[in-house]
Amino acid sequence: MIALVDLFSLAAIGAGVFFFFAGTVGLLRFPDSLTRLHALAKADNLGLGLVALGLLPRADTALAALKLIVIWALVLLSGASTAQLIGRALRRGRK
Amino acid sequence: MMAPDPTTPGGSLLVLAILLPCAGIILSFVLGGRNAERVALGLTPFGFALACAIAFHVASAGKPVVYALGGLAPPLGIALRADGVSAVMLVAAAVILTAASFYARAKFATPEGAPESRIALTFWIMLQAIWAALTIIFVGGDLFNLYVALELLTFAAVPLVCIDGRPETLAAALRYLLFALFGSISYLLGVALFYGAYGTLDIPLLAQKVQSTPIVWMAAALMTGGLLAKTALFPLHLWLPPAHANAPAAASAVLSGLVVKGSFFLTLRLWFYVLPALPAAGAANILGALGSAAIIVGSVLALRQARLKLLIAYSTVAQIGYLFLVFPLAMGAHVWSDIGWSAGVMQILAHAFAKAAMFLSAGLLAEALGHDQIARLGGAARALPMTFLTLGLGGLSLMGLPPSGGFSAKWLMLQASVASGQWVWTLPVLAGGLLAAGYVYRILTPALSEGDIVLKAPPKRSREAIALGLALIALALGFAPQGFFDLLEIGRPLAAGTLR
Amino acid sequence: MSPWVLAGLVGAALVGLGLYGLILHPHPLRKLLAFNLIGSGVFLVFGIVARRGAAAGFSFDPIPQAMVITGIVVAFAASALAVALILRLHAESGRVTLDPEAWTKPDDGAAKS
Amino acid sequence: MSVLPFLDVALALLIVGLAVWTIAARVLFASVVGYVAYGLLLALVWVRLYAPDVALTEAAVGSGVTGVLLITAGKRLGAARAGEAGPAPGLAQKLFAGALALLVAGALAAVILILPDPAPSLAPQAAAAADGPGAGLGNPITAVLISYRSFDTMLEKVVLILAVLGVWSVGADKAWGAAPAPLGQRNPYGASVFLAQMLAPVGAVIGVHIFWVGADAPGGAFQGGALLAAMWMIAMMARITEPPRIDARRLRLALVAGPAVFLIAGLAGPLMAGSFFAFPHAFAKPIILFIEAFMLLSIAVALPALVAGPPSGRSE
Amino acid sequence: MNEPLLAAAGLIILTVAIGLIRILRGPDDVDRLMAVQLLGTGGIAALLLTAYATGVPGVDDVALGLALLAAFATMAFVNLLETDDDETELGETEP
Repeated sequence: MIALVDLFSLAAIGAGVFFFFAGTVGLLRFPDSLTRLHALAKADNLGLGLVALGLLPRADTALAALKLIVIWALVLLSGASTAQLIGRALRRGRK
Repeated sequence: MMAPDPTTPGGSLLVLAILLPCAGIILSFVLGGRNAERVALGLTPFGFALACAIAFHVASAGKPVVYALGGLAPPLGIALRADGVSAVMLVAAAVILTAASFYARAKFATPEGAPESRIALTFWIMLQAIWAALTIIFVGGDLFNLYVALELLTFAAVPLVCIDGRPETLAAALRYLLFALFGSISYLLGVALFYGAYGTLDIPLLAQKVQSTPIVWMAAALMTGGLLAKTALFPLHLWLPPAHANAPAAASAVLSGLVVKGSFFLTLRLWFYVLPALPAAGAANILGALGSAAIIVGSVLALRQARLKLLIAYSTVAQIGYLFLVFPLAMGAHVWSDIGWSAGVMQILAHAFAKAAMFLSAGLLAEALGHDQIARLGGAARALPMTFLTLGLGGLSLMGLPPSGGFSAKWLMLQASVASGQWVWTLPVLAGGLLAAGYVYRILTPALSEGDIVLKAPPKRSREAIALGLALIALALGFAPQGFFDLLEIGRPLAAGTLR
Repeated sequence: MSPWVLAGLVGAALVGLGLYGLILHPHPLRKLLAFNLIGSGVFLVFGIVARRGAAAGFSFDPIPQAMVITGIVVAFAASALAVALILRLHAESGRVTLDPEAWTKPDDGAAKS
Repeated sequence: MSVLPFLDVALALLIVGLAVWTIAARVLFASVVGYVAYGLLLALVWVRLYAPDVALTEAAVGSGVTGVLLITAGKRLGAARAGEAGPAPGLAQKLFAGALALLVAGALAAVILILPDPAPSLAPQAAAAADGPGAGLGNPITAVLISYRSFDTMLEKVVLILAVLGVWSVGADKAWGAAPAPLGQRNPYGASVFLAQMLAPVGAVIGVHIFWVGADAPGGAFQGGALLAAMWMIAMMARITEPPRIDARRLRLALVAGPAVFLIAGLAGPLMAGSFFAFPHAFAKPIILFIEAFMLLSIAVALPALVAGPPSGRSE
Repeated sequence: MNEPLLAAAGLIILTVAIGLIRILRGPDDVDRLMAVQLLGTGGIAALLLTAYATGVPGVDDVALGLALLAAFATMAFVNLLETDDDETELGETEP
């Protein structure tokens, strides 16, 4: 039973690492700021989300689990909003 | 486990002396407007009284007054400790700060019913902050607590430099800030190493433990380097002249007379109280050599200045140099090191009073004439006799002519050099005196010459009297009785943590 | 190599780098950044001192750690004051140079007291 | 063989690399961004040094609020010409600075390697004192800050007041009393407003939570206050609220609340527990939490005030 | 089970570190800022992973703080971009 939980953790965290990797590649390889923004916004949110998901079964207390979820939610919110802010700013004046 | 509480009778005075200006800062900030000035001026007599009471306690007990905050003995708690030198410095600071406060009313007073102004609020609060910071520096017994005090001093002094808001003063303040920040962080790194080596930052406890190890030398070097930058010892003096010459006169007097002495005082604390056990003759000679260079370079540059306030500021660079001769002249436990010690403290005091008096006079002069160009002072002495009397008397002390505190200091330095066989230090002392004579005459000669001078407004008598009073104190120091020098020895460790 | 040794070496490197930048950069904001590097290097030294002092059931000595917290706040306050000065200097004069020579005007003798 | 050492080494190399970039970057703003990234990584190092309290402070103050301060300054000065700050340093100067920096760094590294073993520590005394005049707090760092070294902490709050006044005093005479310039643009983006509306309440709860657990777990007035300060700044950036006038009595009261309450409690020490800055053992914890609550307020107000800058003539 | 967590943390740090090349390369300030944003998210993930692996108390609160501040720098930056358009309001204190 324990092993199954571990397996789930590993799978989720591994997938998370992959998304971080993908995000970085996008940030480096994509041709212009807007596409790079696209890569970043999708990838790092999913990456962190999967890591948090993988850690969730390992949380000792409900509060610890709640913190994981809140952290993810906060980053998701920030990521989405800043992506929009940067996107608008980019469209308005190339800077 | 817990050490006994080392608090002595009168110890609570130390806490009150620090908390009084802190409370003043808080009250001034909240009440604002004219109240800031009222609070600052209203607290000066109490601050002065507390300083005198502490000095009285130290002198009558013949040993340091101590207070352990929170009833917790060091190393866990913080102790405050006033010895003979602290007591003298507290009183001197109280006198100069009080004088500067009353002198500054003419410029920084808020008229009845007027709204709060930027310069007034800043000036009165920062003046109290300088008082608080210096008090902690003089009585602090814990190296980290002293770091906080150093920062307090920086944050108080920098805005005073640029209080008039001109770009050149902003640049000077910024330079000063960067030097001061470098100084504090370097000091703090030394503190970290001391803690890492001995697990305490209490000065007497450290003094018992320190040994001549690389860690201790590194810590000492870092702290000294930082403090030198703050004290503006040559070659780290570049920030001082523009900063001190551009501040308003009352602030310049406090900055030049007292604030640089704060970091110098900590240098003394470090070498004579924390590290008396170290074989530091080499370090002392380096400091003495830098001091000598400062005397020569500062004096020569003072000779070349066209503006009176810049001349006085460069003279500070030179006079700071003298202070550092105390390291070779008072190091170790010798017959002559007592003389060297007395000389050093006397130089701090004489310069503090003389320089404060001169900056205040220079301020009066600039207000009366509308400029402070030395070349255009012709006839000014007849128009402003009292101001020039003050400048002359202050100059007397800077030159080291009798009877004055400056004379005592330099005479004692010569004595200590001769008695210790370190003849080489007599050269900068004598050369510095000659050069000082040069720059003081540069002020007085044109002023005493014939010339037509138009006064924009005659200075107020009371302000002239304040400056003159400080100059007279600098003179009176030359007549200090033996009891005064005995006071300076109270609580001074001789070597390896032995208390006198 | 234990983590604290590594952190200590990083701290030393940061102090060195910051010192280099502080001396060399003419721009005051760059000097401020360099100062902040020195600051964090110094705090790291406190950090390893604290970590090494683990004893009596504590995994660190709380006193140096508390000092770092005080230090970080003071360093921020210093940065804020410096930034305010730099921005004001820039707004007033359009320049940010610290060179005192640059500020000596052909002296008209109009000294402010 | 554990992975941890590799993690540590990677972190160390990254930090030094970013520090080098901060110093070496040609463009001012690139250097500033490098520094912000550096601050983030530093928080991880503090966790590795078993210092979550410091990590939180570093994340919030050292990286977060400082980052905003520097980015603002860097962006405003970025347009300035490169050479205007002064001539580029010559080779001799570079060699001198390099040699000095190497000397100091090398000596420091050598000295750190020979720190005494076993290390001296006040941890046992702090533990013993927790039952005595100390606090009975689970978080020893809070105990140090508010009890054993309370004097330092109070003075540091006074330093903050001076810093705020110093920043204000840089402003123009005629602007005195007015509010600092707004932190955000005139018509903030919808996304900004949305973000601030979502983030600020959650952040306020988290800030107070971190303050509250600070008595017994990592956290406290500094960390909680810094987070609250950041939330207030976010709200000001979205123009949900504006920087207050600097002559507002309430603002000034909030700024001095921490040091004032601390000072009064310290002065009352002799009546309560026989010594200045001592707290009676039975009531130590509530008194400390009471003082901390006001410190939280002062920090939460002081940090944004420091970033917002001097009063501006425009906002009358 | 702790070693894989640490390994994942190390991988994430390395990945986002490579992304930092964007700070060096730019070309725009926005690109630099995106790299910092990625570093922030990756830092939170690595922090959570090490926290669960090493069991140092209080680390999840650090991650919470970082998550809360994820959008902070970017928001300040985007705000400043607009000042190019309306200098009048956000100019210096001087007329």
